[in-house]
Amino acid sequence: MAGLGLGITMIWFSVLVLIPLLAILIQASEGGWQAYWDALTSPQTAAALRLTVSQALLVTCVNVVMGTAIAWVLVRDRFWGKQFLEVVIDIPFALPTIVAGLVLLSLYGPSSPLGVDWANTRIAVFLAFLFVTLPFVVRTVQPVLLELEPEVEEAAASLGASRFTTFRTIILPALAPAITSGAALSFARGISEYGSLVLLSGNLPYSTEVASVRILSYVEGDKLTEAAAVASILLVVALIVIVLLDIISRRVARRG
Amino acid sequence: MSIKISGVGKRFGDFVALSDIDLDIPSGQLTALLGPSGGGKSTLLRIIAGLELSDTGTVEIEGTDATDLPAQKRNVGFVFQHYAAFRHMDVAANVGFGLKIRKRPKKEIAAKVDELLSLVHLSQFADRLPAQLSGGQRQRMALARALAIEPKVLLLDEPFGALDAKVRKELRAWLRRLHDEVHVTTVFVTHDQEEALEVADQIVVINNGRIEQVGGPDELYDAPASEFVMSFLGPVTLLDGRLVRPHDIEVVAVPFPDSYAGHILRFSRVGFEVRLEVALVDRPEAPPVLITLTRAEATAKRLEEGAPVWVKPVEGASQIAVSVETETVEETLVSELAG
Amino acid sequence: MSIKISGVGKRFGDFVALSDIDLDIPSGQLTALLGPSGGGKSTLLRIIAGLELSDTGTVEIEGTDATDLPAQKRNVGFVFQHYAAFRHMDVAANVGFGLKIRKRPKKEIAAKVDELLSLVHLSQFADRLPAQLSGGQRQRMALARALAIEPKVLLLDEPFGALDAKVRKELRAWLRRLHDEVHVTTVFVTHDQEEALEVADQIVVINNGRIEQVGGPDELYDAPASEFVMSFLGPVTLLDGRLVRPHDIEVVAVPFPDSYAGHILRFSRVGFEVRLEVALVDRPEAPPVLITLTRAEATAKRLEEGAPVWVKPVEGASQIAVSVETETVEETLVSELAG
Amino acid sequence: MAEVIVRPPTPPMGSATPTRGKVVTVRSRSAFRWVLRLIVVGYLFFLVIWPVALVAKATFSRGLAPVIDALRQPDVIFAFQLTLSVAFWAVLINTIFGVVISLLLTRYTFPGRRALSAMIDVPLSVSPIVVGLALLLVYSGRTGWLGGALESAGLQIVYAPPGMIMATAFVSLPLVIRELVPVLNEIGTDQEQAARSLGASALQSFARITLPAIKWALLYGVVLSLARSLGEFGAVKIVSGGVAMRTQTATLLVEERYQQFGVDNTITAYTAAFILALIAVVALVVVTSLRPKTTEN
Amino acid sequence: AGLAASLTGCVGGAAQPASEASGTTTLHLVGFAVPKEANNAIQKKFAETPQGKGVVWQESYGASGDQSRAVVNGLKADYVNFSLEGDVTRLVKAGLVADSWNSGPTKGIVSDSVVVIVVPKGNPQGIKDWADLTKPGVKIITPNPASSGSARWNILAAYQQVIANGGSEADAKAYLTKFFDNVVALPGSGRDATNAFLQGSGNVLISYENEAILARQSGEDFDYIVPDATLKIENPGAVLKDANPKATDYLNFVLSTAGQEEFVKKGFRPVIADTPIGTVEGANDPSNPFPVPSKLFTIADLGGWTAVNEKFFDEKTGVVPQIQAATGKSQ
Ligand SMILES: Nc1ncnc2c1ncn2[C@@H]1O[C@H](COP(=O)(O)OP(=O)(O)OP(=O)(O)O)[C@@H](O)[C@H]1O
Ligand SMILES: Nc1ncnc2c1ncn2[C@@H]1O[C@H](COP(=O)(O)OP(=O)(O)OP(=O)(O)O)[C@@H](O)[C@H]1O
Ligand SMILES: [Mg+2]
Ligand SMILES: [Mg+2]
Ligand SMILES: O=S(=O)([O-])[O-]
Repeated sequence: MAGLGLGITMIWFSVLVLIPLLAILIQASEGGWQAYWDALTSPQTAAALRLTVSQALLVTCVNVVMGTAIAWVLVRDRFWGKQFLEVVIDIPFALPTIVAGLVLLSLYGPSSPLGVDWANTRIAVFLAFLFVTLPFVVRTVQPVLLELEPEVEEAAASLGASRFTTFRTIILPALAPAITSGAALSFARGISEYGSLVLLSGNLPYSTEVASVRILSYVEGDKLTEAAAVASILLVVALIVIVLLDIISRRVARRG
Repeated sequence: MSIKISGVGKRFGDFVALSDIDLDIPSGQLTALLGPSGGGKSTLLRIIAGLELSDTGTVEIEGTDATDLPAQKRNVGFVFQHYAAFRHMDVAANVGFGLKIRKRPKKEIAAKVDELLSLVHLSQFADRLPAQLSGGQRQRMALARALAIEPKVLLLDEPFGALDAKVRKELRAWLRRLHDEVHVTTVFVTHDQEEALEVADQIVVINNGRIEQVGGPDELYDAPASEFVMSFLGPVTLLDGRLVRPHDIEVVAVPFPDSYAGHILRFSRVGFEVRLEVALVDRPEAPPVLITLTRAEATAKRLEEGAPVWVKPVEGASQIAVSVETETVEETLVSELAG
Repeated sequence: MSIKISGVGKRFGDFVALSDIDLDIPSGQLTALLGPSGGGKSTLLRIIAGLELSDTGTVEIEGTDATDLPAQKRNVGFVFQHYAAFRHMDVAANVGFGLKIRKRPKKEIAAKVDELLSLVHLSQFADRLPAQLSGGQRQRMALARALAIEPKVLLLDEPFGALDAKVRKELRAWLRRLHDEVHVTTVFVTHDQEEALEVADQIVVINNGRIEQVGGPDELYDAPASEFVMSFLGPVTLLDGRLVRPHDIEVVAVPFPDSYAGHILRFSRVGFEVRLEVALVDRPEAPPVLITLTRAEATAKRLEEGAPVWVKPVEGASQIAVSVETETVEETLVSELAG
Repeated sequence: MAEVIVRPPTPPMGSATPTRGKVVTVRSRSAFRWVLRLIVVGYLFFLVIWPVALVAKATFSRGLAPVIDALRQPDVIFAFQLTLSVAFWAVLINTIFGVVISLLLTRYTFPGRRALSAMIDVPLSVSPIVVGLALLLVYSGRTGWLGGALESAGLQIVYAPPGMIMATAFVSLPLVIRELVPVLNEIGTDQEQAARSLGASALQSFARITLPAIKWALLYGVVLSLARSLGEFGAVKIVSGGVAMRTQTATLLVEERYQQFGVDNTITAYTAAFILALIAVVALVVVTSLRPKTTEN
Repeated sequence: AGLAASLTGCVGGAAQPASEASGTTTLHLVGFAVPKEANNAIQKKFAETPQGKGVVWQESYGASGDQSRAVVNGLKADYVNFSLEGDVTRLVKAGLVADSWNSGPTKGIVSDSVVVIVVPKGNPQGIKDWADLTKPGVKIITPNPASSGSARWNILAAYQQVIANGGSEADAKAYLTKFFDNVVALPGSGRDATNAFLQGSGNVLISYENEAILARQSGEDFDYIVPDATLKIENPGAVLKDANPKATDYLNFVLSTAGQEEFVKKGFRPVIADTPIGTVEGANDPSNPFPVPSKLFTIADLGGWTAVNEKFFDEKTGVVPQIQAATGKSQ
């Protein structure tokens, strides 16, 4: 019974995920290390990778802070309209990514009612990442916060800890694994984002061009090997950051 | 370091959890708050700790008014039923937390932690995480943590409630010994009368948000102020309209003056004890009278199932006439079983 | 409907949880599996239920080999320590589950559920969800659920372990009465010796994956086969290199033949009992001897703290010479406290 | 944080004193709480609420009539039908395999379990572009590793619904599993074992005990999957070929119409986007509001 | 296969076109997005001819390169209409299109246009020619030559006009460098660029004449300038080897004056010299919609696509990536 389930599952998982990803790696390795080297040393690609990774990291940092704050407010605070905010958190997830770009363009583009024009700048890339990754930290932290026993906080208070100390030494370490897992998701989503940037970023090489667009350019130039190389570099970066975040979270969780 | 509680009341919405509590908790002693679930014990303890605010009344600790002091300024150690361990810190860090908050030098903290861990017999577990401890060990860690800040008062909310019977018994004796060593004013909540009787210097019986009786263990056991206190402090049985303890009933195989005739319905032995259920001749409808005696006595008196016996409360036995009707107690027992 | 276990062994990886267990569980009786945590009690019970497969040996239920039968075909009722209530079903649906699986007609199910709910005093709670019940009620629901399929055998894994002391005591008596009504072969796991002594017809003491002793409660209490069984079945104290029960020690204020001289270190009263700690003159280094007697006796003998006394085991007291050295027991006690 | 204690000057006896509540949560933190609330609401307002409102306004800028007209166009209707059926199949497949994988991960031990568990999240970190590319490399009819064989067996994957379903299933694969695994771990195996001991078969125990216990988590995972599936753009774009009235989904239609000149096309694009988001949000809202707040213990 | 069939059936069922009905032929058109309206108009006219009777179309439009690759990967096509010759060559290499596809009188080209400069209504910057684009304050939008092959027309026009005006290659490179200094956005495709401009980004758009005319026909309001020196855009069309014979009929119709007239109406310049040119709505001067630039050069003047791609767009050595690197880093 379990064996059969396992068999079918693994076949499907291979057909859907493993074989196609393997195909990417093989395609990338067709050019040997040279392809990787070229992709990495092509200044334009390197710039795109730098931009993508740095913006994704920046956005992840913002999400760690704001996502935790939002989760906190949603769980511990009580005010009129809170239910509405719950829905708002889900909107970026529910919106088709191409529409996400449209949405941001309307407030931060050339015809912005705020009088700013951040389209085709790095701020636009930052905003797009911020928008599409909004739910991740919030939604991973929320349930953990809900389950945190108030007794533990009371224990800290009775031992003389102020609210801030309690937060720093007791609550934050307890939330750390959830925050990290949300951060990892948000980073992974960030570096792989494409749809929301189509209308927003302007794709200026060395300035606002992200890795996904770079991959697309390689595809367009019939350079599948280079495209696959960049794609697999992105995968590796995602994995490295996820592992790093995990290590940091363990540190935080232990140190307190 | 006594605690003086005057006129404390607390409501949750419409529900009165505590009404007009006056209580003096003597310095350096071990006081038990004893009572049934929902009686308001935890609420009172939390008000003393500053984890809850009373609606009315004042709390004085050591002669200074603490009514409006936040928890972290009361210098009160609090131990929670479910330990409230800081899961991500090892045992030593848990115990040292309060001192670290106070920015004591590292050396001092380490020394204090060592001292406390050996006091609670956890020295070899200093580096473990709470998850790697047994329940009893966790509870002792929580105690050490509370003691580390050298509190004026130590408050324990059902400290052994989450532990199993054997461990609970061990920790009980250990708590008593610990208190004799440290001598800090201690208040602990329990709903286990044996625990209160065994450990406490003074027992406060709380029911329905009110204090039923305050006194030493013997005082409460020997002279309960009410049916409630009597039946809560230990097993009781009904003999001729009065509540008596099963240990306080004399049973003999031959008639003797002022005794009630009956026969043994059920004879059961549990370790060194023998428990009898005796049906009285005069009151065949009433529930059987429960009697407890030692195995030695039972053997000596040659009691056995079905045999005719005569029973009578011993002299000096605490007895309370049941207020309304004999049925009441029976109902209480049944409903307790169902509840 | 007896259960016959022959040569059953079970490992988890390298760890031997059970080794070569042979055991006959008599039909229609209440058998307790008693032992310390990690001893292998649950593992044995789960092997009987078919929830775990043994590595070696066979299990016969009612004379037919059940070793390879899956759980759902053994017709065995199992009650879990933490109830394992079906949270999304009301009480009646929980109890009727096994019958519904068996596709019994609705009317029959309803009738059976009614009958069982009244048996376990839960008739008025039929429509509640488990979350709305107290622990004791949940446990009784779990019992009714297990009984509904009219199992040949009823297995209970620490049925009252998660309940608090008072409720546990009540349910204990109730379980005994229930068994006397239903008379199904019942095996229950416990690590509380009082529970085993009070409820069981036969007790199986298990430690470290091996059976230490099998017998009736009196048999085990009066004639323990080993130090381990003796100290596990009730309190023990060390008197002149022998384990004796604190109740089995006679204490007198004047010297008498073959007695040991000493003085009362600590006198404490708990309800109707008095507990003494006596330091012996000859062995000032040894831990004090513990003695328990009734309050009446203590009063009669005018015992008080500091007074000189003479002590001796009563005649017929079960005693066991400590195998290696007096230290062993002390160590055991300390390590038990620490563990 | 101000530790100011406001206590009414000795309330007259008998008068109703306001409940002071829990110290730690009310008294010392109200200023801090207000600041935090303000920051969070402001952040969400500028990042999500206002921009979305602007687009909603643009959708209805010419009233309801053009919106309704847009929805009457046959290729819009077709695109939605196609989107819904692709999403349906992708979600169905993800649900079934999500449940099976979750059960395998939580209820069985087998070699490679940790690896599988680690691989589950990979699809979340793969760019949709790469997903499309990867599927093309393997399944495209002329050039893919397996595509030719499958095509000659009569099964066209890429540029046909099966490929679109695969792309959609790929990107939303982890969502159901991420919801189920923690719940399955939390409910433990006690209830399932109890059911087995009461005579239930494995399937019965799953259907009657496990499924009801995980149903809200499952439903939430399904709705998340649905939301993600409805909105998927990049990967589907690559494997669908975007043939109007044949493989053009609603998101592809949004892009196409947005690119066409003229207000009508723009409104059609906005309307389709609006409807897509609406379906997803409504599904999420309904499920979150129906879902019991805490799992009762 | 059964399952797959039912999947396909279920999903596609809603819109099974009437093509299966008797007497009709389904033709698959795969093309780049820009001439969609023109193609639709031609199809309508074609249906009125005897050969075109009963032809039903299934069309897919997108970026030219994407579409070409999709056909190689197996997207069903009978007739393709791309922006660049190279996109057809790719199909030739894959064996899908006959070698002789460009041997006809038009060399496989089905429509022409020119590169133009689009400015906001009223031309506030006073842009008249290429030279004005390098002034400070000019913000240029042009599609990304890397991700959209067809965007390369624009860059090449900007480069070659310097040479057409007598400049050296070094002058041309210098010009292009200044040009890129003023580029503010490189959207993914020509249409994305137009939309970004219409949304308000930038103040100059490099686009195609037909694109500008179509947008103005659709009600967009801006001006465009046909520079004196500019590049002629040539869009190829081809029939696949295993296509339905009707596809060849269609290609022939496209290359007839009747077909070319429809291109003209949508703003394209005809490839057949004697195509009647009426008034074209949306053109600067509807009655003279296609002014002939004094210096009109073609891709052949630059050496053909193979050479051009090598010289200008190679990742490492190409002129454009190098200029982009220089300007990008300085930003
Ligand atoms: N925060 C609260 N909101 C509403 N009611 C509460 C709150 N805290 C306690 N109560 C109610 O007040 C009453 C007393 O509660 P308290 O916790 O003091 O009882 P207790 O004596 O400690 O009982 P237990 O032995 O079950 O812990 C109970 O009926 C409880 O339901
Ligand atoms: N699935 C398992 N994998 C590994 N070890 C196990 C497993 N189940 C039980 N054990 C080990 O087998 C030993 C016996 O376990 P068992 O649960 O039978 O003990 P027990 O007597 O019921 O103890 P307790 O009173 O604590 O429930 C323990 O040391 C336990 O750690
Ligand atoms: Mg309480
Ligand atoms: Mg067990
Ligand atoms: O490829 S485009 O013509 O759409 O730029």
